[in-house]
Amino acid sequence: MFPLLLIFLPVLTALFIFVLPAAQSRMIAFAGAILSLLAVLLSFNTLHADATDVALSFSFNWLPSLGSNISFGIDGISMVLLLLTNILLPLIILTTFQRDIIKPKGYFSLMLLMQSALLGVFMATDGLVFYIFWELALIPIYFICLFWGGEGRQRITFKFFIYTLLGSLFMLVALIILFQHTTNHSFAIKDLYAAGASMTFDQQAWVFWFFFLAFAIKMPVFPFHTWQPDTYVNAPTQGTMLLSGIMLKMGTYGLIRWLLPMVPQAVSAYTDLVIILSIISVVYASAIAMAQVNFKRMIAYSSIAHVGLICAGIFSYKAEGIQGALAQMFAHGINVVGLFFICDIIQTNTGTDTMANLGGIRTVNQKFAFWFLITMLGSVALPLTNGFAGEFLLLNGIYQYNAWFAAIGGLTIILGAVYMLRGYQAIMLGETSSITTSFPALKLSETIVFIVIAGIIVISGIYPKIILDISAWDVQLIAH
Amino acid sequence: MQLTNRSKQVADTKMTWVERIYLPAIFKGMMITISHFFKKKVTYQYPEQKRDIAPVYRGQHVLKRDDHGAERCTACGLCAVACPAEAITMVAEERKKGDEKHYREEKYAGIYEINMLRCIFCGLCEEACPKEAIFLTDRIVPTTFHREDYIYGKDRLVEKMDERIDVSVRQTQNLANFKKNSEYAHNKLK
Amino acid sequence: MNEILIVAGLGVLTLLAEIFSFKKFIAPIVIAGLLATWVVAALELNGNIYSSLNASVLNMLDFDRYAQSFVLLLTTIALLWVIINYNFFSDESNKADHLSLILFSMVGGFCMVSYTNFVMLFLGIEILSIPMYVLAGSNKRSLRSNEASLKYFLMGSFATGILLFGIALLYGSTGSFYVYDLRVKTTGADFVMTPMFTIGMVMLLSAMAFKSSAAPFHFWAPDVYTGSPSSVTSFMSTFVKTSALAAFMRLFYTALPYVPETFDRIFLILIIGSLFLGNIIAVFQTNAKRLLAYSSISHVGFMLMAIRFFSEPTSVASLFFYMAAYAITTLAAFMVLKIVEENSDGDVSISAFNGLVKRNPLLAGTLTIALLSMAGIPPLSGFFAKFNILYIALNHGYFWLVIVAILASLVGVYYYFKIVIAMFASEPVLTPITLTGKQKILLLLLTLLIVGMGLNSFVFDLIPS
Amino acid sequence: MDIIKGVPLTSYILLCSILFAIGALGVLYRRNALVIFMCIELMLNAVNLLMVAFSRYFNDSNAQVFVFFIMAVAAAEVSVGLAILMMVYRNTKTTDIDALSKLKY
Amino acid sequence: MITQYLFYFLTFVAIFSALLVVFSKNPIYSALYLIVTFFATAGHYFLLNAQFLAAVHVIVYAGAIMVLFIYVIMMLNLNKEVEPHKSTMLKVAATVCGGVLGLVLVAGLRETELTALSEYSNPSIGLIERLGNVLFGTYMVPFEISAVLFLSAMVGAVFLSKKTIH
Amino acid sequence: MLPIEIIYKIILILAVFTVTLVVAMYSTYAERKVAGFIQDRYGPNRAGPFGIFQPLADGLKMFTKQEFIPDSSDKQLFVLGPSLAMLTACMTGVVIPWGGDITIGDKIVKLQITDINIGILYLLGVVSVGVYGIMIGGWASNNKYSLLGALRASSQMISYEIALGLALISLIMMTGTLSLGEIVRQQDEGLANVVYQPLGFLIFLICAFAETNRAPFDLPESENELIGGYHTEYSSMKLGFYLFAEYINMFISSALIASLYFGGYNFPFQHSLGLEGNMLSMVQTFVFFMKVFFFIFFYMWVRWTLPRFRFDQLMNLGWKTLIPLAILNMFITGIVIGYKNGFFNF
Repeated sequence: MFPLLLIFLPVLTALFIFVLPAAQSRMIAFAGAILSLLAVLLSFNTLHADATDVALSFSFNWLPSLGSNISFGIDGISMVLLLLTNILLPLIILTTFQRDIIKPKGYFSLMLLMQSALLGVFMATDGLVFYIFWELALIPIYFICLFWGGEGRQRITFKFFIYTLLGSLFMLVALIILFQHTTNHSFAIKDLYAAGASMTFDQQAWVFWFFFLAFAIKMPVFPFHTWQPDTYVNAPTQGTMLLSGIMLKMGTYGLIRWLLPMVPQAVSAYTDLVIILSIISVVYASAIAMAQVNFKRMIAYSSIAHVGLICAGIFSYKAEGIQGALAQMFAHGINVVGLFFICDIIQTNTGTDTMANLGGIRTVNQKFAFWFLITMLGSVALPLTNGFAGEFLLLNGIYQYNAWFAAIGGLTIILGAVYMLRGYQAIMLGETSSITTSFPALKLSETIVFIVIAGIIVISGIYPKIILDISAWDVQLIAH
Repeated sequence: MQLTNRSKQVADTKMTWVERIYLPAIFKGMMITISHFFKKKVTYQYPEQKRDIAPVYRGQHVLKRDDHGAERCTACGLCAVACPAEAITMVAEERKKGDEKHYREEKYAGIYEINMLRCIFCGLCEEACPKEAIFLTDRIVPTTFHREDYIYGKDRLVEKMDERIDVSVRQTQNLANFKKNSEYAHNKLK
Repeated sequence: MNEILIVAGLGVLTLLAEIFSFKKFIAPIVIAGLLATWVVAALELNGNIYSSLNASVLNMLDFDRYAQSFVLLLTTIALLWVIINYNFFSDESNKADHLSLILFSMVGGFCMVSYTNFVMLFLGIEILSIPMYVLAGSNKRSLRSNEASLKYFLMGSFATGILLFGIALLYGSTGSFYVYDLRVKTTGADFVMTPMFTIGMVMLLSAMAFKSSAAPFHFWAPDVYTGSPSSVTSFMSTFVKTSALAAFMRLFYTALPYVPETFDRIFLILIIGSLFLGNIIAVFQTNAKRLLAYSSISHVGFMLMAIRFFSEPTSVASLFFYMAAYAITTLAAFMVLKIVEENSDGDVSISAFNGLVKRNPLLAGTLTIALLSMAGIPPLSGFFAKFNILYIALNHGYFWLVIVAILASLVGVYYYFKIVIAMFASEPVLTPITLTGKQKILLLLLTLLIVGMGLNSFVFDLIPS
Repeated sequence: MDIIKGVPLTSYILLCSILFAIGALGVLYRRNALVIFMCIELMLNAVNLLMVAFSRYFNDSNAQVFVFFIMAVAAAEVSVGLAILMMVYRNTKTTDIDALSKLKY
Repeated sequence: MITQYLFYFLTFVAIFSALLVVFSKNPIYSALYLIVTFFATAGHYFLLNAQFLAAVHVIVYAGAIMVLFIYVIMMLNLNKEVEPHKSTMLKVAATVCGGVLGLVLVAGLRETELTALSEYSNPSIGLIERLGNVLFGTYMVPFEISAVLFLSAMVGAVFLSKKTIH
Repeated sequence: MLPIEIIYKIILILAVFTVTLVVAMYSTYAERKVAGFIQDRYGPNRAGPFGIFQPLADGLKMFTKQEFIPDSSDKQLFVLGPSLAMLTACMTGVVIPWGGDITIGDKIVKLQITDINIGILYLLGVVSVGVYGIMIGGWASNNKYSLLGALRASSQMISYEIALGLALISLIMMTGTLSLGEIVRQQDEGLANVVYQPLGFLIFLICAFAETNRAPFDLPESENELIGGYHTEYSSMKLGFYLFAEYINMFISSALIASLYFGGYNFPFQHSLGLEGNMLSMVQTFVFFMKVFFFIFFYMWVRWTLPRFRFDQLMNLGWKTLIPLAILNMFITGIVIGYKNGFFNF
């Protein structure tokens, strides 16, 4: 019943928000998110209590005609992402405390619904249920972007929506194909694994590419990334955080859980191709990020670069790679939220995020510069920050697969350092411009956010085992 | 004001069912018509059998001559003026020497035409005539096939010398009295 | 059969009520009567899908499980329609006419889902269509309504002619009008497919495609749907379409089981044409009603897939479910559309929906749910409907067709979201809309149905496979 | 009393096909709604004749009864159709279907 | 022999006047030629032993339907031959479509060979007794159902023709 | 069929045709005569004794009058109209049984041109086609009065045809046949049908008046509103055709009423007179014509009794009175037949 609790807690909170006055929405949402976080933390004890592969599970006979059960299960891999989601949600809500949100009821309830859907995606062990939550996660974020987004949001959010929907529709076909090949007409993940393994190579190839299309668009990986920067820039800050912090992980999670074990022959056949794509995406995105003048856009491209590396690591199919991917997913989620929050603060206070117009904020607000520095260092994977453990393991995994790939992928660290430091320099150092001279001090809620983020960056950087241990056992099960 | 004693009080009452199906009424009507079927006919078989006409019947005109056989008409035009249907046309001429016995006075109607298709036989010409020259008679204007045949000239209007038309019956007492007092009365009652 | 009697009687009663000036009670009586019909239909629903081939009404109608399920669905649609359009009859003087025409057309629909003889198919189609021709023109002063009526009539009659010629040729090659005879004869070992049979079959297919507005026989549908009064359009795109497709399906599973395989190419043309023409032309529409009309054509493409692959065990159930989901969704969409239409001086262009969420969030919410369902977004009923159909198509080995369908429905998402974007991202120019309590309840009920039908498969399980 | 002898069924089928095609041609060719409507009647007529011919060759009364129903339906259709035409004419003063272009945008 | 000549004569009349229905400029001529076609068809019915249908055909089509048509033409005063000039393209397209349909039908049905046809013809199939038995026996349900059709057609026609009260 | 029979048939056809024309001719005379008598006049009585040559004179006049075709009329249809009217009027006579069988040599000849088994349907068919003559003529004249007359005529005829047909259906239900000959024969054995179908007879009678456009249903040619109605523009023999057709229709409908409801050529106690064979047939024919003449007379009688309907009254009578009554009659007939056949013996 625990997964159900996790899913319904945000929904219930959303309902409360709808019933109670608008002024309280923010607090209720925050309280609900904290409650979810507590629930997840509590469940830590029961994880792996009895060495079964799915410890915290729930199953309900739902659509007998389709052989689909509403079934959820939490293992270590999902737990990492549950943790990420539930840590980020309170933070994201906290970032709104100093902002005026129009129609807060809708905003926060959509965010919570999104959380619910994301949790569903990370816990689903039934193909149809997975697909439904996958799509469901799309709807709230679409409306958040559409209603609260910036200029030109109609076209851009629409592009985003169509892109992701296209991918998921193909995933649906893949699921149906798998479903067809199950012996007992079931959507249960294990039956699907069996069905996938039993298929011919051609069929596997179709299923592989259909799945990959969906995940690649979501992550996004090189040729499918065009929706991403515009959407990140145009979405409201919280929307961007949700998109980059959590939603992006749906794709990578999908790779680990739904793609790699599903069609073994196809995976081994296409690994090279996929890793090459990922590496291209790393280099390409890093290069573009360096050319950006807009800070938010730069973060968006950096996100593509990071995800590319994660993808490559996963496809190395080594325990290190996957572990690294999970660690990096967690780290990236935290870091990118922090970066976008910084971007938001800058934009709110100066009205711009073009790096050339900024500068010298450090002289005005040192605390802010400090928090920025820590977050940025996490992002460029300085040793002893959370990013380091992840990237190290990823590169290790890729190296085991192919040294050349690792070498090229390793560029990301250098390139990342270059554009990140350049950005930091442009914004924080140098002469103050007219718009940065009056940069105000950080508010309490903002400080809390930064403390939490910085805490996580440092703690999991110094002692990454906290994260790695959660998933280590389960990763061993699927990796070669 | 009561004109007759046959008036009936009319009321807009609702018809009974029997009345509304109309069949009895229709039957009654049929009986009435069939009873007429067997009634005596009122037709006059015209040429053989003629209806009596009124003494003052107004038929075809005649232009009278006086006792000496001279035409009475002096073409004064009063009849044409009086005619409501504008059926009368005339052209006056001066009497030549030697014509005294044909025309009573110095002026006479050279042409005198009445269009019988226009004439409505009202008799106003007769009343208007100061010379008692024109009279309506009990004769019937015969039908023809051509319009021009209905324009009667003097040849057909003026009475023939040998067959004089008696119009005394038209000279009612009133007329006679009127004319008696008039100095212009030429045609004295006998 | 009882349903036909009740509904026909109800129609006559409605007319009589007009004569005896009980106008006030007409709508309540009709609703009560339809409820009774619904109960009867639900009670009579039992047995196996193929069970009662012989227990039929004088050999003309066969209320087997299939027919009975569709009767239930049709009654549900009609009942909901009458309740939703309770206020449609703004012109009080014609209330009885409208309602009785609707009821009579229901009789036609019932015949169409239960026929065992081509006479009944033909009569059913006509009984269904003739009131529709009239109702399409029920806004007598409006040129558009007139045009819709005339076009619908001319095209419908033309299709009837083709249908009849097809039936005649089928009769000529088999010697019977009974579908079971046809089944026996055409599945017999010595049956050769003569040109006459082929031509007859093609004509029959064309006519049925015409009636169910499948491309390339769809061209009347957008005009008619746009021109007719909105409530009539909603009836046409739900009740009429359901009846037509149910009749279409019945033709094959009772009479001509091998035809979909034999005339595969025709079916594929119909399916792909409907999917693509419907979806792509819909993209360019600026009128919401016309947009929905084209979208309904694209839905026909999906429904036809169920008919094409009818030999799959779940195809009937899938078709049934698709139509139920589609009908409820369309009813909801048209209910919102009609309310918007009334509040924007009869304007139904997409710009009339600008900022609807600020004018009335409930309306916007319902319409969004409906449109999402049509677009096939889980977990709404539209998704499961499409899922079932894609499944049977894949099961039949038509992998590429599934891809085509998916691409087409992606295009579909594009235009559905045009309305959604208008509702959420544009500023309203008109005043807020206030709803009556009844309307609110109805909207919520419909939303609930759209969501609930997806989450629970009771509708799908109504027809055992 | 077999009236017809020596005319093969095929002749009838061809006759009906031609009549039907002429009717369809008329529907496409003409623009006057009334004439189109008449051409539809012509098509139905072709169907009727075909049915009767089949009925004669199968010795089956069913087809004749079917024709009976077609006639009945045609009559009903005509009444409604002409009412629609009159309604349209009242508003547009024409029966030309090209004049009806309100719905093309 | 004579029936064959009759057949060809009636066929000629039917097709000829059907063509004239389509190509007459004046709607009233179209209507009149349609009546001629109907009579030719009725003649065919007679040849095919369907006397009852022939009579009903004349009564229904010539006597009721076409009278209504002519009535409407007269009422709308459509004698002006006002049909606008249609573009030649459309005309050609329509002709081609119709022609192709005809060709396909003719080509497809040209060599129809019906098996299991009884050579012996039962003259009673067109008789009213037989038809009555079939109609009120087998076809009871459609017969009754068609009442609904007529009722709805009636209500519809009246509704459309009724003046709207404002 | 033997040639001799064909010859008999041809003779019969010619005879019927001639008789029809002569009767129609003299109906015009009778009309005027009856009109005169009812209006306390004599009517025509100049041409020949009692004016019996009047129809000939009229015919002569018709033929010699100026033939006039309006310039703006539709020439072909203008000629087609009266021809059609005349044609359909003449076509009805073929199914009427004029008398009993006649024996010539060893051949038995029916005094009926053809006794087809759908005689009544044939009649209805021909009657329903009859309206075209009027419609075409009225339309082709290109005259608003003609058009109005034609419109009135057609709507009137269509409307009353329904009631007429419904009234006939009850009769058919009772007799169980569509053959006129058979219906008449049945009345020999029993009573005349009017006894069983009084309401049906009444409806049929009224509808027959309307179908023949006779007063009080002569709206199509109501002189004071429409000049001459559909034949306003007609002159000479084309007008004559129209008028003639009307009288033929009158004659035929009288014959129909007589055969359908009044026993046709049968008369009471015909078999106890001691007449046999041809003699009986001739008496029967005579009786039949007497009946027919009575109804023709009745037509005229009604004409001079009842005023003309207004158009709305005409339609109300047709649709709201006669059709429901006819259906009621059908219903009652059905119940009675059912009762007789024991459908209600539970």
